[in-house]
Amino acid sequence: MIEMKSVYKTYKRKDVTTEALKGIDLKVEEGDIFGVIGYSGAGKSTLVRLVNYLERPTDGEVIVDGQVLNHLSDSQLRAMKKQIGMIFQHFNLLESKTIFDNVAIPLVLAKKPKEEIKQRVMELLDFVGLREKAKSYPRELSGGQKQRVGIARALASNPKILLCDEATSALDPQTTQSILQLLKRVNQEYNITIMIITHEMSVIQEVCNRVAVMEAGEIIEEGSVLDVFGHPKHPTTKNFVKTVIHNSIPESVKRSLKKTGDSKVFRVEVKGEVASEPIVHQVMKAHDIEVNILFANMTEIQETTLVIMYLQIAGEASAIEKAVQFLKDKGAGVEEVVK
Amino acid sequence: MIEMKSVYKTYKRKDVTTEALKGIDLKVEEGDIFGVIGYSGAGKSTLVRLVNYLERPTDGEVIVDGQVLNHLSDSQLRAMKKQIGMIFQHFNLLESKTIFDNVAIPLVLAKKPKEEIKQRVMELLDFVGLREKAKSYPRELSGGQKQRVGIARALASNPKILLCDEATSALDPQTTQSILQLLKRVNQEYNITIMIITHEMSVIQEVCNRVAVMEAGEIIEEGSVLDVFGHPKHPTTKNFVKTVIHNSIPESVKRSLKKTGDSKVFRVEVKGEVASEPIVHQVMKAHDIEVNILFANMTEIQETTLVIMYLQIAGEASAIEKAVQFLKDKGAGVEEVVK
Amino acid sequence: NEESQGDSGEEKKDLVFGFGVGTYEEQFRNGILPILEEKGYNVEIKVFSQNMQVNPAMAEGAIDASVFQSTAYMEGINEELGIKMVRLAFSPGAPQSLRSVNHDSLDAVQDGSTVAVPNDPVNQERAVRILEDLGWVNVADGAGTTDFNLNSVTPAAYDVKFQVLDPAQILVSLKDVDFGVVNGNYIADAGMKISDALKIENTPEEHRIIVSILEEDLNTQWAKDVKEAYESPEFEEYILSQEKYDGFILPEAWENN
Amino acid sequence: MFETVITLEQFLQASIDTLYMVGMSLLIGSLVGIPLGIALVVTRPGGILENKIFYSILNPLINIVRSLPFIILMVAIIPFTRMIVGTSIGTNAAIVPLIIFISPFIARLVENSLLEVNPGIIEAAESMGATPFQIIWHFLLPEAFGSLILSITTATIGLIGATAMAGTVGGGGVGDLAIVYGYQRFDTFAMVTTVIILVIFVQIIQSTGNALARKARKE
Amino acid sequence: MFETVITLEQFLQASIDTLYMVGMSLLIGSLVGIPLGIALVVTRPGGILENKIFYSILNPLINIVRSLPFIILMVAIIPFTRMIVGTSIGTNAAIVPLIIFISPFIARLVENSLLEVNPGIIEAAESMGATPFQIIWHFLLPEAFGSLILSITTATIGLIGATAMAGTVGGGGVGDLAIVYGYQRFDTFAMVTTVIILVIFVQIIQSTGNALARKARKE
Ligand SMILES: Nc1ncnc2c1ncn2[C@@H]1O[C@H](COP(=O)(O)OP(=O)(O)OP(=O)(O)O)[C@@H](O)[C@H]1O
Ligand SMILES: Nc1ncnc2c1ncn2[C@@H]1O[C@H](COP(=O)(O)OP(=O)(O)OP(=O)(O)O)[C@@H](O)[C@H]1O
Ligand SMILES: [Mg+2]
Ligand SMILES: [Mg+2]
Repeated sequence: MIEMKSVYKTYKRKDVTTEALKGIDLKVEEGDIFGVIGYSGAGKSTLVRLVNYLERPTDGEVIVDGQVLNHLSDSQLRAMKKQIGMIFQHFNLLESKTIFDNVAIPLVLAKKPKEEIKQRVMELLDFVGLREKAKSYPRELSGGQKQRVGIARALASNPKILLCDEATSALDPQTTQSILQLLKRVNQEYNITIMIITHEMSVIQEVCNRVAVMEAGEIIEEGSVLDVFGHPKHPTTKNFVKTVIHNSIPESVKRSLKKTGDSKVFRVEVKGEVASEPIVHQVMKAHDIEVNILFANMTEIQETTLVIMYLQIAGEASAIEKAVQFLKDKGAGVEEVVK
Repeated sequence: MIEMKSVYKTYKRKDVTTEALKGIDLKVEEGDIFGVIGYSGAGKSTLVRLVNYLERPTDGEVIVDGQVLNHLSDSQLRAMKKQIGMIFQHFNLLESKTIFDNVAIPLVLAKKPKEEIKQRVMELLDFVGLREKAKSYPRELSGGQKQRVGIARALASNPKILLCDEATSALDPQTTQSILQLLKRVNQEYNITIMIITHEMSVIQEVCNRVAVMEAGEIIEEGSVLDVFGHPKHPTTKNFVKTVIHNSIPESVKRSLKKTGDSKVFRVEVKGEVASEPIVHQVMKAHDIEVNILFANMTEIQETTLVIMYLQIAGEASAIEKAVQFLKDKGAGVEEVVK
Repeated sequence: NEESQGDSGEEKKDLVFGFGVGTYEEQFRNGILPILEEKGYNVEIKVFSQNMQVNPAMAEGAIDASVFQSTAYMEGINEELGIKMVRLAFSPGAPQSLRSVNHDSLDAVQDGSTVAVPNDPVNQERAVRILEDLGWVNVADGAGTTDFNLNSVTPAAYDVKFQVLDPAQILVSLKDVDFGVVNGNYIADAGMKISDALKIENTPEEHRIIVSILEEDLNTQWAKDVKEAYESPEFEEYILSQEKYDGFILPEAWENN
Repeated sequence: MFETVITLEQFLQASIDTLYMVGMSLLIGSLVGIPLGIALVVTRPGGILENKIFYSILNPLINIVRSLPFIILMVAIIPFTRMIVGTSIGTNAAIVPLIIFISPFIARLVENSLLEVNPGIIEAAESMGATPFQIIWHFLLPEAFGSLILSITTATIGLIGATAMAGTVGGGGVGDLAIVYGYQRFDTFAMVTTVIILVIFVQIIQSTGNALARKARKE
Repeated sequence: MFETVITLEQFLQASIDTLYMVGMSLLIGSLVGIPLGIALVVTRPGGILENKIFYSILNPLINIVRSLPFIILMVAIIPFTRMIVGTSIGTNAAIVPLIIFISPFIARLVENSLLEVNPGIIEAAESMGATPFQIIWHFLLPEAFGSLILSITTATIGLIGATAMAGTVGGGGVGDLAIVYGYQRFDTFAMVTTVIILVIFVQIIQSTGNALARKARKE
């Protein structure tokens, strides 16, 4: 649906040159909810702005829905953009129009009948919880309320592609949840392709099926969310994953960790069905060892459970070895942690 | 340091009236890092804008540093505001000035010598990682970079009070971390009082010692972070706490939960030192029961570990009862969960 | 412009001449200035695009002499401004003329014919006097000069409609009216002949263009020299040699040349 | 106390003439000037319909017209005026040069107002696939509305000053009365009265403009 | 082909006179008009130095001056002019009414430009405890700079038109040359030449203004 082929974007002003994108190759399939994460300034917004051609690539090709944007005429581009909804990082609402009119604009541009517009807009405002603000002006709204207006506006014309640039950054977790659920719903019901720029891993975890990690204008890791979250390779990715999958031992636990001579610490990772079995119990019952759960975390990614535990196992060397083998047989990933 | 006494704020335009604040009573002590959370539109920004009198209360008193703002003259108010740094939700950078000049402004207003300004600004830009953007203009920055400029600007004049309105909402977790560490440092080193508005519970968890939860213009819960996070009372608070302390059983685990006749599920909460003891192991060894950890989560709040587990315990009724008593004796909070 | 003035004791050699709309500045530059320079005068020429401003300038002492107005207007202004200007000499002046591009003769006039007249009081009065002469209108007694206005005009033989315009505009707008009274200087500048008109003003002495100065300067040497220059044969020769001054009313003093 | 030769009827007629001239030339001048101002903004380098050739013709053309003193302009276009209204004198004839005088002025003010619109708004419009016309109509103009009203107010008041010159071609009006009677005939009463009338006109226009602009800014 | 009576020297002198009159009255007019414009913005209801009385005196006062036709204004202030420059005629005398004419015009344009500054910027300034003067100097003016330059450009060009009327008091200048020779004497050559000179002036001013504004907008 969206494809980028070695795309470069360089900003120049006098002697200052910023290479925002350095050779991006990317493929977003139809029906994907594609997440893009990365540090501030990594080039995420620039990337997404290329997709609806608000920014022209310095080099390379952007292909949307099979059409190379660089080759389209102005009116073809406009027709294409009508299919693409965009939620802006800075909202970009019209100060001179009411909330109602702001959300109605894409429909007015599409010359929809008045009755239909009214109905659709009120439906959307209802959804984002701003029905009673219909007659207010943007300056009278809180930050999160403005962002919700932006979301409603982007959804108004039932686009085929939805680009979200930090669409939930100003929203509390509950509102974020409901927005994400909506995105998931429109994705499933209408097969809309969604590209989500965010710095909140939890957002990606919640709704994306694929994710790309950007750093300094490049994509450093890409893949299915389960893969990338389960086995992050690049240090940056690891840093990001850490924020949702708390897989490091809390400092306070580390400090009070008893350094008994014959205890060892293991990182145990369990995925899917096994996660609901009492494996800690089983390993303890079956072997002559003492197990202390230093750290445990369960996360749900794409409706699969991922458990990460740090177990301190004390006992004889052979008993510990057997216990580890038992866990491995159960399908768990086990790694010894060097203290 | 900051006190509000039954403060009301009502916005009126024609027939539309919005009661943004409805009787706020609040006390922030000197040296506090005080967090304010709440749903979008709850009145958080309005609250913080009253503290530096960008907004006048419709009713009630705002007292800062012992002085009732309503009674101050314009020049007294200005002197007061010089002591208060503010990070705006929408950044409010000057488009016509470079990043350097934007950060320098509070120092220029204070008529500091040029050399000092230069040094301080570069130091701040270094800190927020924008040294090489010193000569850029705001429109050339990414969202997160703008926010960091706003942070640097607010810190420039070493204020006694720092108001942060969603100061990290556009930042990735790493940058957020480093900003929060800085806030903590200035708070400790210079005894600065900080008020943080956020919708990210993790921010509060990381740096705040006290927190207030707002809903629909009212403070519905207030207290030390450990108390509020450990025992949220109001449903809204519970919703918020849930987002950082994952204390509900994942859906997938629930589904695959074996409904063996004699097993029971308990929510076990362990705080502080006890958290690093192998209590699950101990309870298992000491009693004839089978324990399955349905869910476990460790969180660090204010450098204390909080462990929340959902344990499925199978065994004879009396054995289970004894095990529960054992846990309680160890200092854990135990509650049975009705399936 | 800050020269001392009116000091008859000393020889004053620096003069400032003010001119309004018209050909008088050109006449002066080509015909009078050489004579005065010969006599050692240093003359500055100031041209005002609004006649209205010349006399206040003289009252203020910014100019020593002016060539643009008629005796009647000068006397009216003396009263308005409370100063005393006097006539030093006559300048060759152009008479107004009644013209038309839409009609070949005065007979075409009828009730409702439009006649363009200048908007300033002096030229307007002169214009109306031409029509009065023709018997087209009546002018009330005591209509005034410096504050003349059309409210003192009533229909006589014809009920003509006046179109009040900027004097410079009348010639270019003749197409849009039946008749128009055009100041002579515009005819001269447009390269036309005054004698081509349907009717030429029989300019009374009080409406002829004069060189005016303050009364207190009347006996100064420079005033005498200026008067002499305006009445000199050299000046007369120059004026007569220029085709554009055909039809101008010439100073009677020249008859002595 | 004061003596005047002007009749009440003349005052009334002059007021009507002024209103008529200002109204007509403002109306038509806006219809010409606003599109020109929009054209300047959209065809300028970086504009939504960037067009070097068009811009580099229009921009100096507007300057040329603006550089002409009103009276010169009036005379220069007499043949054109005659073609349009059939005569070169009278109130209607005065309106033609007034329009040509005010249009480029309005164009410049409109240009300045539109340039102040937040570029993010234009981006939002482009991202919706709005046509250039839609961008102008649904985004640029509404966002600049408050500023545009103040600009038009400024232009209107400038126009009142310019109508005083309309007397040159027999256009009449209050300003002309002030010049012809107050100035040329030393009629102090006429002068004071006309000035008062002008002040009232300007006051009404400015207050209306300010109020509308305030409303447009949603204050 | 063309015949003219104007000498090259007259053209030069006229050009110098125009530049002098425009330059001086722009300079002083800006020094008066910009503060007035600022005063309008800061004292208006909701402004940073809200002052009902001051605003409700200044606002109509500016309107009154703006409503006077230039020629009337010029005559009305002759005593004042004489007090200031010692004479009521000549180039210096022309500058006084030009200043009084242009100042309120600049004030209105400045007002319009400043009102477009993002209110968030003012809030940021207030939150830093900036004094009203600092708010104006460090926040309002820099943020509105691009727009202000265009406003001053517009005013300057308006001024060139007004200097043509300056001939009324013997101020001279190119516009006056155009009127006295081109208009009053049907000297086509003079007319065309003066118009060309004016066009060149205006073109230079507008290009400079546009370039500066573009730079100020950091484009
Ligand atoms: N100027 C205003 N005029 C009218 N209503 C306003 C104005 N400013 C804020 N409000 C309303 O007051 C309420 C509280 O707004 P506030 O900005 O304090 O919310 P908030 O808690 O900061 O929300 P967010 O997390 O979305 O930023 C909202 O309903 C908002 O619409
Ligand atoms: N118009 C511009 N001119 C110059 N540099 C720019 C411009 N726009 C963006 N940049 C630079 O390009 C880089 C990438 O910016 P971009 O907005 O894509 O970052 P981002 O990943 O969206 O960051 P954030 O999470 O902070 O929004 C940044 O270093 C930024 O400063
Ligand atoms: Mg971004
Ligand atoms: Mg807020």
